[in-house]
Amino acid sequence: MRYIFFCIFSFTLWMLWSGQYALHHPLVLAMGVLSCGFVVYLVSRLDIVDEEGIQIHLARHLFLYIPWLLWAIIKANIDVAKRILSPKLPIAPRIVRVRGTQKTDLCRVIFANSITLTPGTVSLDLDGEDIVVHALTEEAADDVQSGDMDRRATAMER
Amino acid sequence: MFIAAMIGILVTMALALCRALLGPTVYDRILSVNMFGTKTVLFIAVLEFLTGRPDFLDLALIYVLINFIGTLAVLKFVRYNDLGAEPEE
Amino acid sequence: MIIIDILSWICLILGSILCIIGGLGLLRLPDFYSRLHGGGITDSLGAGLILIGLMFQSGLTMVTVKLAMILIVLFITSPTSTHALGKAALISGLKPVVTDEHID
Amino acid sequence: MTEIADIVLLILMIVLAVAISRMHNLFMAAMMMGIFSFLSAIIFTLLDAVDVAFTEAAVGAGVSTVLLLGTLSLTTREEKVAPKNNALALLVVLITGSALIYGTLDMPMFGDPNAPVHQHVADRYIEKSGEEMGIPNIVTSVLASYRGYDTLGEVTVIFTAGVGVILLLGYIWRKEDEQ
Repeated sequence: MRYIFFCIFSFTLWMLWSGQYALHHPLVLAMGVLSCGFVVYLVSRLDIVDEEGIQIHLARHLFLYIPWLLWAIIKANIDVAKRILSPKLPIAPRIVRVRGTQKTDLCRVIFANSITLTPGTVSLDLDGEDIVVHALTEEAADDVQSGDMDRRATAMER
Repeated sequence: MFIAAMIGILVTMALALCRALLGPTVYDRILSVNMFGTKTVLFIAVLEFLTGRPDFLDLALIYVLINFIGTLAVLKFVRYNDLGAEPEE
Repeated sequence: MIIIDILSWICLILGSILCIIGGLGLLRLPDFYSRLHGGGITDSLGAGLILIGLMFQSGLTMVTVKLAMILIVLFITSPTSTHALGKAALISGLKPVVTDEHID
Repeated sequence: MTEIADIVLLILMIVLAVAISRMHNLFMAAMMMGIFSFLSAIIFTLLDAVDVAFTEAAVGAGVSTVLLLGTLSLTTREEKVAPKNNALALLVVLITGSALIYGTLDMPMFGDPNAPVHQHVADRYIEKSGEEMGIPNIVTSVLASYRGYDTLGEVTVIFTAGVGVILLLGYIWRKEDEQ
């Protein structure tokens, strides 16, 4: 079932990229189908398709999460850019631990990636429930430790 | 306007190259190579708009993927000194 | 039409300025872990704004779909490789420069 | 308009090439080769050679970096110190370089429409390849059909080289297993 979904997905992608021409040429179309089949075979050998690949219910939460994340990224970008440009270089790098309360691996990955995507904080290591974060400034460290982002990432699991 | 973006990207490339040449540690250099790859993607995208033929964006797409895989391969080499090693965990 | 052009120009110019700032950060910041943040600026908002500016230019065509795909892939892969880089450096024993006492 | 990009990229390339040749740590040199390949891919795109840039993406930035790293993991990371006295080498390089530059003087100017390359078959490729081959990409139809035997030979050579590399590396791994 998962492989059928994956096959349909990769073929849709192939059609998007090179499909306009292929519709009139059965040979090229056959090549596309063959290459999709080959990719699915390779992936099935690697055994990396599991339930995490298909989580439609996440999409609904992502619509709420992504705009908030973008806003956070913009704010953090402006802050870090100011600090880089100012001649005194007012940074205070530090390492802090942040608790990630997510249950599923996927949401943990989304949380850790969001931390990294926000300039000023980079997730360095996963240690049990904690995430080791390198923060460029005190404000950034306080921001990530306040748990706002953690709450929002956890909210996606429901 | 594309020219302004192009010049900006070129300046960033030059800065990344400086860090790659200066970089005291191996990781500094990998970071700047990774950043150089991202800038290549952006440059190709902007260039195709500048020349008025944005049909070859697949090239930029390929570069995003290759850059990611390349960085991971390099990191694996740095970590285990061997490309075929099994992860420890 | 002209509004879209102006929007895309603003995006492109802001994006390239942010890229340059990120490059400066890569050069100015004192140690490796801080430089990761400089790279983060160019990868997140710098690249994103430039690609969005290009999207405004291309309108609703196949090109926009490809640009959006590049943006999505970039937003997923760039933090992953930054994290891998930081973790590899941490495991190898490269000590971060910290100004504060409360480590861990 | 793209001349600025040309000039800047070529300067960056020269800086990088000098830096690579002066580097003694081979791992660093391999990393710099990655940047070099990104730069050359951009220059290929500037010259409208998108297919070549595709190949550079796959081979230059992807495979060759991995191959270099694989080689490094089998050998050492540091270059052996070269002997200092290399006046002869300088002479050879100067003679070869000047001969090559002298050779380029006879070549037609870059992008010259009267160049011999553009005189004979290029028109036919551009006009007819679509209906004759049924493939929209001219480069593909030239490589795979008009010059099919050439390509077959190239592919054979590359395949042989690949098999040779695999055999050589496989030999080393087998020896380690037996120990």
